[in-house]
Amino acid sequence: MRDLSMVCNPYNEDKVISACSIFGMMDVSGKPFSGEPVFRAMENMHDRGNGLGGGFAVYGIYPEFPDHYALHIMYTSQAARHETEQYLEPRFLVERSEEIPTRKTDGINNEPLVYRYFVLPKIPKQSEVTEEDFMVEQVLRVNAEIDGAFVFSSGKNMGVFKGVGFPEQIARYFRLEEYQGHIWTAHGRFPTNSQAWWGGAHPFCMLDWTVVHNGELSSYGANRAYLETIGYKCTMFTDTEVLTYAIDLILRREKLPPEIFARVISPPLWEEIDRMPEDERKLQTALRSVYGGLLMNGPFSIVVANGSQMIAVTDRIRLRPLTAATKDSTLYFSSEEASIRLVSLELDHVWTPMGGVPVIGKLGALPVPEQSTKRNYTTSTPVEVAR
Amino acid sequence: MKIEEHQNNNPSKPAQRKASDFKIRSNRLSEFAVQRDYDRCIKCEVCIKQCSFDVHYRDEEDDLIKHRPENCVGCHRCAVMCPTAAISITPNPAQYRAHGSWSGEHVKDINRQAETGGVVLTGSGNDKAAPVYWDRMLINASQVTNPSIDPLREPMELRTYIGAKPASVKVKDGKLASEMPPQIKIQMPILFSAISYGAISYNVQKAIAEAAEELGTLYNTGEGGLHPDFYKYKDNTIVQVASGRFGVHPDYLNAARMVEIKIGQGAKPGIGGHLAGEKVSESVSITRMIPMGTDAISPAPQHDIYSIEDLRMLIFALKEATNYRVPVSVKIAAVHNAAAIASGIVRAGADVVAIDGFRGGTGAAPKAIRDNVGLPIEFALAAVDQRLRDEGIRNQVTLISGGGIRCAADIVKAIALGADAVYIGTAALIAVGCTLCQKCYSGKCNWGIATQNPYLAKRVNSEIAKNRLVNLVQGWSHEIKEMLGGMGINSIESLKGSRSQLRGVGLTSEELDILGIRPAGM
Amino acid sequence: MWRIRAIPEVCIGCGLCRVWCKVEHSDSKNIHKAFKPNAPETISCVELEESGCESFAMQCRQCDEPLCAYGCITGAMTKDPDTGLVTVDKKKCVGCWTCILMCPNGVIKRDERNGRSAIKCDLCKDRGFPSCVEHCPNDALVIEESPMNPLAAHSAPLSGSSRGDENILFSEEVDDDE
Amino acid sequence: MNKFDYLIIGNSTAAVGAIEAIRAAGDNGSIGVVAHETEHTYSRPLITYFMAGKVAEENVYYRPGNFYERMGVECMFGRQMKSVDVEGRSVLLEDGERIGYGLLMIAAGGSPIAPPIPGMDRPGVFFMNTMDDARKAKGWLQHNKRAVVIGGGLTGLKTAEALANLGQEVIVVELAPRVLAAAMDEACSELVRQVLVSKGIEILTEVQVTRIDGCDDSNDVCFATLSTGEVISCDTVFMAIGVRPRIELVKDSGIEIGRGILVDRHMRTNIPNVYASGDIAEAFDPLFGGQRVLPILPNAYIGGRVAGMNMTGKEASYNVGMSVNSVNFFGFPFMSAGFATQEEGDGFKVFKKLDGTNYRKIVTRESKLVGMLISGDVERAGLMTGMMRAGVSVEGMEQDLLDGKLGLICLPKDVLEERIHSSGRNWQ
Repeated sequence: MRDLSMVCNPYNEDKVISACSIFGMMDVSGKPFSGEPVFRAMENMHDRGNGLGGGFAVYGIYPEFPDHYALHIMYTSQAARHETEQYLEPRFLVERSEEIPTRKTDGINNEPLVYRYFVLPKIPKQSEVTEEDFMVEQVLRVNAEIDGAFVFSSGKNMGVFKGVGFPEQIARYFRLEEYQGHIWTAHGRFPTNSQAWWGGAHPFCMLDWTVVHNGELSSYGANRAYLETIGYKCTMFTDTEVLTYAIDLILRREKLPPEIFARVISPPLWEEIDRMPEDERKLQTALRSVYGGLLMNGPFSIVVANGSQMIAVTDRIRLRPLTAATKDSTLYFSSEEASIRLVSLELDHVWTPMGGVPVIGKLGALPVPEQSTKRNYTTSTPVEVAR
Repeated sequence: MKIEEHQNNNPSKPAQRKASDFKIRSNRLSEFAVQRDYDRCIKCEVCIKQCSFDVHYRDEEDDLIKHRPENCVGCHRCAVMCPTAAISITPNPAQYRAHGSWSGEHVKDINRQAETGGVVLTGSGNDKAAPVYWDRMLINASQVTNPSIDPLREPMELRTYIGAKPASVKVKDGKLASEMPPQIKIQMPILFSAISYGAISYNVQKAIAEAAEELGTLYNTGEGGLHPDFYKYKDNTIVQVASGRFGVHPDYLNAARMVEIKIGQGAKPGIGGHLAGEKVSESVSITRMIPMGTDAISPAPQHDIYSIEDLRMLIFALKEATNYRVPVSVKIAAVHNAAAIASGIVRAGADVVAIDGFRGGTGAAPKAIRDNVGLPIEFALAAVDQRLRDEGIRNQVTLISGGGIRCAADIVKAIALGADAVYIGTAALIAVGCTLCQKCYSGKCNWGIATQNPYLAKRVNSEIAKNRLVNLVQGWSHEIKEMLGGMGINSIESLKGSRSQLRGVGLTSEELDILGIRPAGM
Repeated sequence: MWRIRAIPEVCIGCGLCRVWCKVEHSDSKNIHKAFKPNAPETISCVELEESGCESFAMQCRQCDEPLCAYGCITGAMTKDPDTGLVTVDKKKCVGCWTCILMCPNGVIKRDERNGRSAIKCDLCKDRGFPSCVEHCPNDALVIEESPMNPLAAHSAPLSGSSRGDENILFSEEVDDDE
Repeated sequence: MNKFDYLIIGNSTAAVGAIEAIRAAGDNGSIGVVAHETEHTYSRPLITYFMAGKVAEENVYYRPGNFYERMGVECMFGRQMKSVDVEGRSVLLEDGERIGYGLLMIAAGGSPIAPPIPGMDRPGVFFMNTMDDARKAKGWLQHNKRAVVIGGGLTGLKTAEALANLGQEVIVVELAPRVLAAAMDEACSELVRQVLVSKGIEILTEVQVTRIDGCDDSNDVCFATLSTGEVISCDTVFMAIGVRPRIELVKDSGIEIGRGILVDRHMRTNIPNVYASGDIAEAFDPLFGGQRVLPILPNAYIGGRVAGMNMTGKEASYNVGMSVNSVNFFGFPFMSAGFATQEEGDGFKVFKKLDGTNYRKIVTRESKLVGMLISGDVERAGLMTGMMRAGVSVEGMEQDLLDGKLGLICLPKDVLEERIHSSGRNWQ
């Protein structure tokens, strides 16, 4: 991936600076739906991006391969594809490989080759490595070691589609109107220099987990230092990358709940912690002192998803916008309320979550607005929704 | 190591008595010139009373205050105390002949040694013009894309936890399910470094202890034991276990929030310490558990640590002795292979590693060592932090750096280079009054700091000194907050190891590589 | 009322209190002029007491029971019922020095510059704040501010004062609250 | 019958001390003052200064003009007390009026001793005890120039000084072998003599005036005949032999008397609601260890104050009474306290140092300072009276005391602490 990173970061910036629009939509009953309202919502926030990046993560789109990892890989050349496929072959049982269907779209230029592979890992016998760790390692190795290849989606029954362009152009390019999913997250990007590359667009993906991110982590250096010490390799110089690894570490590897994840990346202030009941204070103090390097400082709002949940959280002093809303069994997150209203004029609840307090939608459960409009450190009881 | 003790007394010398038998014959020029504006002098004699080096005196016959500049150490006490500002102390305009190779300092030191045959002693920190790398690093700030934060309006957090950290936190039923190793909460990443009672006066150590208490941070006893009066500051005390083992006993270890094993000191790596007998007052002797008036000699090595596994045994012996209640720190001097040593120390079980750079202070050190041995803290810190990161063990240990921290910006840079917190020593003493005259070893400190002479020691009012220390650290804290806010972060942990917040100016590419920072403009 | 108190533990014996007291009680109130070789003699109302390493500065404590005022033969020395300040009226003082003989702290001085008169610490009332306290480099002199003891008034007004505490002058039963 | 809560006989220092104490204690009870003089309260020691023109009349007054008004005191001046009825709690005045009291304080002072010398009644013979005396003498002296002062005590010598200042020729006649024999030892008294002689005052000792004669053509003073038989010409004679308590005022009243009215440490007489203080009282002298009449101004004020406090019900004790004198002749200061005239022996130790005109003497008993005498350099002399009151040991410090090197810092730690910290309320 060194080539691509140089393409994306010709000035060798510490981190690529960008700001964005984000949108997320989930039917907690698990019913798949078309992405059409998502495209409209993103188009409505056109001016939050500048055409240098757009993308979508859609869950539930490959029901025919529910247990296979769907690897979406972009290549700068056929040679890179050959090299990658040679790399994959001994390590995976490749059930199907195909070029991702695209259409020539106005405004989409310099598009890479995009392929997808439905694979099962071939884990050596007696290996103590878990399937997931094996997958992560392979993805990172492809990205780090094979020039001109980049795995941009690697989960099961989900896919990330992204590139350089406005989000609505990306949707048309990838023919997303042909997909149906129960969770859609979307991103429109506004990097501050004109150099942009396809892999740097959002969502970022690590296995099932994806993240779309509006903001800039002022703590990037500290976060990166922390993650690299643990063994993550930050190659792309984007703050979203460290966010992705933080998600991977806390949610996937440590298997801590999303509430805890929010309290790691967006922790309460010490003075609030000091006022907490003892158990809470002990926990939060431990989280901050152990995971201080994962405190995401600086403006952000993010929408994180995997197949069963969609989580939105902002930085702890809420420097970037986020609106949450529900209508029936549908949960919306957006940078702007207007985009939600455009999709669904009538809403059951619309609210602005507090800085650092996560809003979590899970299959079968909608979030309760009150739990994210005030600080509440007891475990939340979501509203159950029939699936 | 005192100069006077190294005089050559040749027994075969015939019984003659010459001038040089009575006093040291000196070819040295006075270092300082004393200028007294007689139009301003009101003959109040404050200068006479304030100078412990007998510079000023009243000439009864002429009814004038006069001076002996050859005694002056340049501490400026008289100039500061003079109510009419009639005195100025300047470098002696009479200089040794200029020479590109033989500086006046070389000539003076050679003369001193030719007179005495001894080691040239000095105090305070290295005053050589070796590059100060802090000054060659510049700090970043936010502009459009991420907002800066105004610390006057928004919370800005400097709280830091000292102690080993586990790799992860286990949570069960919304509660903390893993045991945390002992942690010490400090309100800002600034600790007072080891300065022993003995090296400094009672009042100064009291002021430092009280300042630590008021600030919510820690001070370090150094290798001087813990005076009975100071047990009450136990929540803010780091006790040191060093090669002399002065004052070490179970109560001492358990009267602290942290125990520090001192392997080395930045100002004098590789050598021990020597507190002259005249500074061992009754109170010091009780505190150190040594006879009054005897020299307190700390050996160069710890004689029970000849290897890293010995260190591990001592670390765990101390943890046992304190019932695993407090973190154990290991302090080393910044030396060439500090990175590897630090890695060994972490693996030996230390909760905290303290690295002391070669500009760190001392009460007494051979000048040759102070000025020539060791590393600038900036390099040592960067190298240690990088090595611990490369080995994946950086997150489990607290890294404290000291030795030449002069201002808030130095602290910001140190934390961006990877430190968790810094030790300040000389800066604290300057806040109390030290003017860096470097005569700490003489016991005649005119500022009442490095002395046990009760007449001089009274000059530090511990209340004033405490307030000055508190003010200094609070002032620095405000500045750190301003700089953090400028970088768009509101918590000190978001700065730690964030070397991308620094850029180098005027550094070679090797230096940039070691510091792990980019040149300014890139 | 104000009192100046010495803190011997931190007195460094520099004598600046004396210097600045002399300046304040000189005609010019200017340090250079006050100490000019042929300037009129300057008087310090502060006594710097020294013995070995010990030292402290003493000046009038503005006693609740001021023996100087009680011994004053002319009525020149009085304790102000409002401020508690013990002052000498130079116009009335004839320089008999009974006050000097009465003051157990030895802090009243002879001022023979313009006719004989006793001189003592006046808390630099012209200046607003005692100069010795302000110039003490080590906070070894402090101003104690305490409520007036109503019984301490040398000549209290007829009305307005209430009965004070019972621990009073020369009492054998004194239970000093200091 | 007019009745006062507090009735005070006398209008001098002790009376003022009592009045101020009563008011300071916040007591608004009625106060009446009976005095045979008609003056506003004045400083008795200043009358020689007044006579010499050194002190203006308004500065002789001991308290400001509005003193009685401010203190709410009813003045009955120019009236003499005749007797007191302690049963009926009333005082009978010479003019026949009877005044009732709740509490009585007698502070009528002393009256000058008038020796039975023939010619005492001649014009030109004066006492020096009251403002009135001084006024009269002042007028007389304008036309005269040669005065004899009978008595070489404090009053006599201050009178002599005043006369010398007025340009009079002055002869002091003293019965004792030296002046100020009661207050000073020989060495010091010699220094005083030298000061006075240097100003032209003639001093005759061990001699008395046996008669005072007029001239042929006048009844006025013209000659004084001495016990030696010598006759000196003079135009003014001052009687300054001393004062004695006016105890005749309470004769047969039931109030116990010795040389003065006997009072306890609360300045109370044997009659519970009758107090006395000042020159009329015979109070306890802790240093002396017994009852004494100590007719000096500081004791009068302090005694008056203690009496005033006790009368209002505030417990106060007279514990600091001690013989102290500070006087100067022509600007040359002398001070004495306690056993100033004591010589070595009887358990006393005496240390002396004479350096030109600077004389210093200290007297100790059981290593405590009990007496002192200083001339010339009187700087910080109060330290010594303070040590005497505090009863601290001065063993080993004697030489420093003589050298004037002593400071508070030499006091024992606890006493020093007290000095530094106390509010100056308890001067024992």
